[in-house]
Amino acid sequence: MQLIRSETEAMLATSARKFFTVNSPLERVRALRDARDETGFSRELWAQMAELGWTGMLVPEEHEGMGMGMSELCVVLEEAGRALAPEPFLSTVLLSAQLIARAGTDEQKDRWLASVARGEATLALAHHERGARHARARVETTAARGEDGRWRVSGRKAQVEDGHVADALLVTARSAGAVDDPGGLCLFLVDREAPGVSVTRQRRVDERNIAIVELRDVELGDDALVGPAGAAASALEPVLDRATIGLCAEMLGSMTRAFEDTVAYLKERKQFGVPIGTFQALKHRAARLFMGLTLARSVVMAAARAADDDDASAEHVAAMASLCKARCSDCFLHVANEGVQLFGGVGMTDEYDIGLFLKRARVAEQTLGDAAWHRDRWARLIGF
Amino acid sequence: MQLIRSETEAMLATSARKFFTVNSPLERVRALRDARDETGFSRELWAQMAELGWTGMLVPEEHEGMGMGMSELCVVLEEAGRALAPEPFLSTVLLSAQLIARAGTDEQKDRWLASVARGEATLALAHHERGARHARARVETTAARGEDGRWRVSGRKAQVEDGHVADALLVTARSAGAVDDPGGLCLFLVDREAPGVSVTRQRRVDERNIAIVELRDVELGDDALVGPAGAAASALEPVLDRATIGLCAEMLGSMTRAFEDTVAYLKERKQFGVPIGTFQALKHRAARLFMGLTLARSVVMAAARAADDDDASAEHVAAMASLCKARCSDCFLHVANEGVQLFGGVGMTDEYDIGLFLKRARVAEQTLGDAAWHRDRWARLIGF
Amino acid sequence: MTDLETFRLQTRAWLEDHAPASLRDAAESRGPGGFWGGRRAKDAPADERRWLEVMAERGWTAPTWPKAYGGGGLSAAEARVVDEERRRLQMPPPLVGFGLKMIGPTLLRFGTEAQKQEHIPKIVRGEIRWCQGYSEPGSGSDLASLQTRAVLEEGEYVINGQKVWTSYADQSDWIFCLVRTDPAAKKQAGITFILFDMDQPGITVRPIPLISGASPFCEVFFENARARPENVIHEVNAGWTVAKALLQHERAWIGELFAGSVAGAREELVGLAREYLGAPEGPIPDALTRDAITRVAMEEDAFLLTLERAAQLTRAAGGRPGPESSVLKTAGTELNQERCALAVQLAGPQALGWEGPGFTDRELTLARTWLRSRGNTIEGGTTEIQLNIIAKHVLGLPD
Amino acid sequence: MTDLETFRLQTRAWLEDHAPASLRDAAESRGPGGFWGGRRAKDAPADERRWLEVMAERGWTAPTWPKAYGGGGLSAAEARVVDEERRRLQMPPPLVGFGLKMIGPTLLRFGTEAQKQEHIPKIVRGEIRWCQGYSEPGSGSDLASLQTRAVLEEGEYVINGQKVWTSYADQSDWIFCLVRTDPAAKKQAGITFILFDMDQPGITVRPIPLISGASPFCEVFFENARARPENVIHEVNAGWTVAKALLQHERAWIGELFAGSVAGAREELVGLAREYLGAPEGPIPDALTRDAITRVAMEEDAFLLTLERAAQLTRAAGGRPGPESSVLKTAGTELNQERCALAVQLAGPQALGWEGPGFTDRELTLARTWLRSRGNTIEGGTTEIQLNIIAKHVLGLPD
Repeated sequence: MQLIRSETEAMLATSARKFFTVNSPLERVRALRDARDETGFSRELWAQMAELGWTGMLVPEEHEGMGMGMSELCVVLEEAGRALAPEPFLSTVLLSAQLIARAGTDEQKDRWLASVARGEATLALAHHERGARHARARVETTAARGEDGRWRVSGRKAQVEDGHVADALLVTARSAGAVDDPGGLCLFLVDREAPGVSVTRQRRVDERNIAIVELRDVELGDDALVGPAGAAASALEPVLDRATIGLCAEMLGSMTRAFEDTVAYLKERKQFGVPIGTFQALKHRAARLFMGLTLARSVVMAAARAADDDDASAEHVAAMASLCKARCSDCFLHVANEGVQLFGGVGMTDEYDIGLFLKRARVAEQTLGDAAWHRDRWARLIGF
Repeated sequence: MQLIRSETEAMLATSARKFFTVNSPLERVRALRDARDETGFSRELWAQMAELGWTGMLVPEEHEGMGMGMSELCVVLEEAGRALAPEPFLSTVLLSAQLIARAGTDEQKDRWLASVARGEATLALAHHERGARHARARVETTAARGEDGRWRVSGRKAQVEDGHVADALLVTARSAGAVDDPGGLCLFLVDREAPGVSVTRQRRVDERNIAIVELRDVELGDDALVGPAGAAASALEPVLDRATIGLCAEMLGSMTRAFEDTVAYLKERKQFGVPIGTFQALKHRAARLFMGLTLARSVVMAAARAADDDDASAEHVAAMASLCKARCSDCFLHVANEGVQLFGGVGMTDEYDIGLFLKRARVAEQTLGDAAWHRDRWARLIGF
Repeated sequence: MTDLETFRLQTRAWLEDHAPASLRDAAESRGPGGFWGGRRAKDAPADERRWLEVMAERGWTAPTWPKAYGGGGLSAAEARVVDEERRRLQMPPPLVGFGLKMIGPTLLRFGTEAQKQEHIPKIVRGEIRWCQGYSEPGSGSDLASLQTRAVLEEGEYVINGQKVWTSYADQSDWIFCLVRTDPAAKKQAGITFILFDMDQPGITVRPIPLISGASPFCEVFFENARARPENVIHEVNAGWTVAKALLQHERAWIGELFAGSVAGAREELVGLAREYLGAPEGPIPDALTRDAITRVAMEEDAFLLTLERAAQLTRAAGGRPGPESSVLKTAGTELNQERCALAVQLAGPQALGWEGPGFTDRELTLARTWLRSRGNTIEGGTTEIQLNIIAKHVLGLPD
Repeated sequence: MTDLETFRLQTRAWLEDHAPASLRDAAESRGPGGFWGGRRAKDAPADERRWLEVMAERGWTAPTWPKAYGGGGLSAAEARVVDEERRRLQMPPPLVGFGLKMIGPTLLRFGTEAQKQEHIPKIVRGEIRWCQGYSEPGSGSDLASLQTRAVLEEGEYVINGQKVWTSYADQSDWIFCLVRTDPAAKKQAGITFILFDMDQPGITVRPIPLISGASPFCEVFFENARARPENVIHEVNAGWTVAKALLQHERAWIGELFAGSVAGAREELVGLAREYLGAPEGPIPDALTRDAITRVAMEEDAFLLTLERAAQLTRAAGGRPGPESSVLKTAGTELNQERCALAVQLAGPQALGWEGPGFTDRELTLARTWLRSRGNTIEGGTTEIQLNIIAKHVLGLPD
């Protein structure tokens, strides 16, 4: 397995780095936050990224996409992570479009995939519910088929990433089975403006855009179903695993940037007449962080390659996703905690950037399963 | 609760320090090991300790003891721990004599307690069995009462501390109940030379003296029972808890010595033209160890006081014992691991003493319940 | 009955008569740690002001300080009784703050009779709220490199420069401040410890927004601020001695503060686990979570016992905390960080809210408290500085 | 079929013909890491000697080294194929040791044609076993302060001094040794890298008993030992350059070695848990134990992937390991320590034996292996030195 970047990937990394450096300094993230921007990300930038092909990287060529793999997308996501860019990669590109690509009807694909690739449509996966923690099948939202053959979906979703602006929502609902049962889940494509749907913006510590999505007797036909009724878990599982790998690439970028900023500060800040980076205790801690990042990079790279390997079993990709997310969750938090500590007092101020990474570390750690959840799952997949 | 030493205790500490410094340098421990000494400790020193009153500290005055408490004994044990002295405090003073004092008949007390206080008799608790790990009621040795009213005890005990020389063995055996059932345990006083008893010396990494005790149809009368048949657990529990606190005091002494030796080496060893103790990374690690020792000392002191407090419930003493053992197990291993690392190459040689502490740390950690066992038990006692 | 027992009964009766019922059980609920007093606290709730007044009248806001300066004149044992009886009634302390915990003890040790007469009674009565002018932008861990200048002109010190991380400077009346009076001397040697009023035109205060959303610290700018020479503590250019002694009081106090915020960690964490993992009683079913709580809870017990042991050692050694206070500061702050991080972990995704909707008020405190806790190991002397102190002054490791 | 696929089929056929069946599946069972060769290995098992002989004949003990010096002359890709096919047959490597991994690559880079001609073929054929004369009692982490003197007298270097931690010096034939040739120069500048035969009257070797009971390291005393000037590598007084380059080979090799000892950690630990906690199949019931194993096993996977990634990076960068090898050395050794400590923990009291009776043979290895593992983070450059290297040479932090 190739664990270093191909020439194409290296070139892509260079151009993505340049793009985000020019267009997405951290001041942009602050400005969106401080203005309480209604969209919460930049539609203009999103359109530019679409032009570069990034939004359609995973979209098949017949839908105007690039038909590329996770490895390439992860290169871009890493750079997005360095910039803490809040654009809807996770919600739209990694989750929703992939669900449609894997399980959707031809009509659904025609309607949405090219539009995502063109950077026009944004989508959101309304799946998580309050109290579900990391359980993937903890869905209480119900889907009942009436005598008229129409579905009525009711429930409340929380922390739906980009739900506030998504053109359509992919909603999970239960047509059968008990609350944690993977069987019995359905996936519906729901217009955000549909009757019975109400969306309320939420604010999270990382200021990434999330919303509560309430569904009250939302009426839907079979044409809204993505994949067979009751079988959504089989589409969700591989998509969640790949999205986890993508999230890890983004986290890797964020933590690498936080680390580099910290090392730069160690070289620049003087106390006792010398740069604080001359103090051996701090040197050793920085070296430890570098070690952690080195190992994290290896697993993220390997996981992306596994996701692109047609011969890899679903279990193998799942295990690699868990290997990667457990490590990245711990490592990002460690880097961010140490970063604040090594910046000292200024690290605690809103003015400095390291705090943005600390907040993001905590949210990312809790997104798509925390470290403990992934360790448990990994061991189960391995067989002990 | 008084958490600092009384004047009496401070004086006792001074004289015990002096005693062990003069009589028990670490060369003595090495000499016993290298000569494969049959006794494995010094009967002469034990007799001197008896003269100082240490072997009888917990023995009631009517049996020629001092009738003192765990707080005073812990002062002596800490000093014994500094010297890694292999004398039979745990087996004889903390475990066996206390079981007899708590549950024995007047005849048994008359026979053994004064003899222990005088330093003449040594005793051993033959309780642990291979595979029991830390489960206190994991006893497969059986005690069956025949039609003649006599007991027949059969089983195999392992890692019996000082079993090779004990004048009598306190043997746990099961007359009823399933293997992990605290009910149904009996405690017998068995002569080491009795028919059917065979004792085989074992060698452990710390060279502390242990033995396998095999019992084949050992015939015993009711007069050998210590406490009522089937009720041994109620005597064992408080004695094991107090012995755990005593072991922690010994561990505290050992780890403090290991730490002091390490700090001394940091001041003395030069590399790059300066003492290695000038390197900040090593300083910080030494300071961390000191913090750990400071907290360990507090809990050991508090646990000893709790054991001496007549108003303290058995559950409280048990919780304090677990608080203390979990911490001391982790702290001693940490100090010893760091000690070897900071000594560097010479720390790995048999010639230097730090390795003796590393070996003892591992054994002590596994004795009377490891850290994980005590954490679980502490939470259970606290109620969550 | 011993004298102490009699004293306890009297104290109990007096407290029951005088403690405002409305404050009972309120222990920690108002303001960080209690009532901070000062000129700007005039609008504080009447019961808090009343509670301060009755206690201050007896000197029981500072029970062991000499009666001559308004203190209670009690022995350590009696002061303990007052404290225990107050807690029995679940009353908050009548007054907290930098006056009682830092500048007061420092004045008692280093102040002249006149300085004690001027300042200590006002501290006891909570009339003046104090802040601490130590750190500067270029002088954090390397405190002694501070640059704020004080020059004697026409009988007054004229002060120019900037302080940073000054806690609650925006709510304080007076400042105890380190200033450079001899720029030519070796850095520790040119520093003076001086007191002055914050309410004067030469001083500007700006709160610093933190990552947690709060702003407890300020930047303080001095532009020809004025201080009287009679408010120099100890001697001119000998302020470093005073500063170091005060820092030990600070560290010991931070230890105590964390005892307050840490005590009850176990109940809080177990409660969160029961709520968010759905285990209303019995052992917490997720063994890893239970173990994580157990570790923090055991650490809490060990820390509280260590704090108590350190207090007993300090009393036995004549009352002054030694460099071991760095152990308390470090252990207490790291424990608080672990507690806060674990609380966030327990509440899971529900701990990630910054504002409503979709998060309960309780949930909304979790992330902010966690973020704030990250500063604990920086403020009041970083952990790195504490470890340096332990290595040098406790272990004697060479520079 | 590509050339490489053809090569694979040929290699497979050849190995199946020539690999002694008695060694198959034996992979790690004899000696640490494999067969070390040398003059004193004449009594080694016939199959091991035979396996070495047939492989050395093709140069496949050092497959990428030039054919001119007895190497295999293979490309990196071909060497990989040989390695994979050997593993497929579960054969141990035909030869391991300091010759192949340290002095060989160093000679290829720094040696003269004559030096390569003299030494490399013997390394390839396992005729000479090498040891490394670096550390001295006063020069551990501060290697450059070494004191062993070499003085040119009548056309030969006369060597006096002492080395320590010389691995397997008691079983080695030649030594590559750092000696001081210019005591007046700045410490790095007066050092020479020289080779000489250990079988001479001026050399005394004493194994050092370790806490684990084994003695893999020796003290080596030189009393007028002799070396020929033509065995100086690079230039006189320029040995430090050679020494540092060799250390990077050493670290990379240690990383590989730990890949060997670490691979399979998961199976070993799961096996111990099943045996000692009584869970023959399914999830390990004790969640804390299961989590501890999971952490080590995940670390193992991450480490092995990192090792592979580092190898690919090294190949892409032209074959020389960089300062990042310090990451591998540190991560690999600490992982091995965690693995060994956890194994002891899993077997519980049964892991505490030093000798029988009452402990199985397997149990008796657990504590000794754990004790030995504590040295991993010291030998081959302490973790502290590795972290210094990362901080300085990778992160560019100032001295």
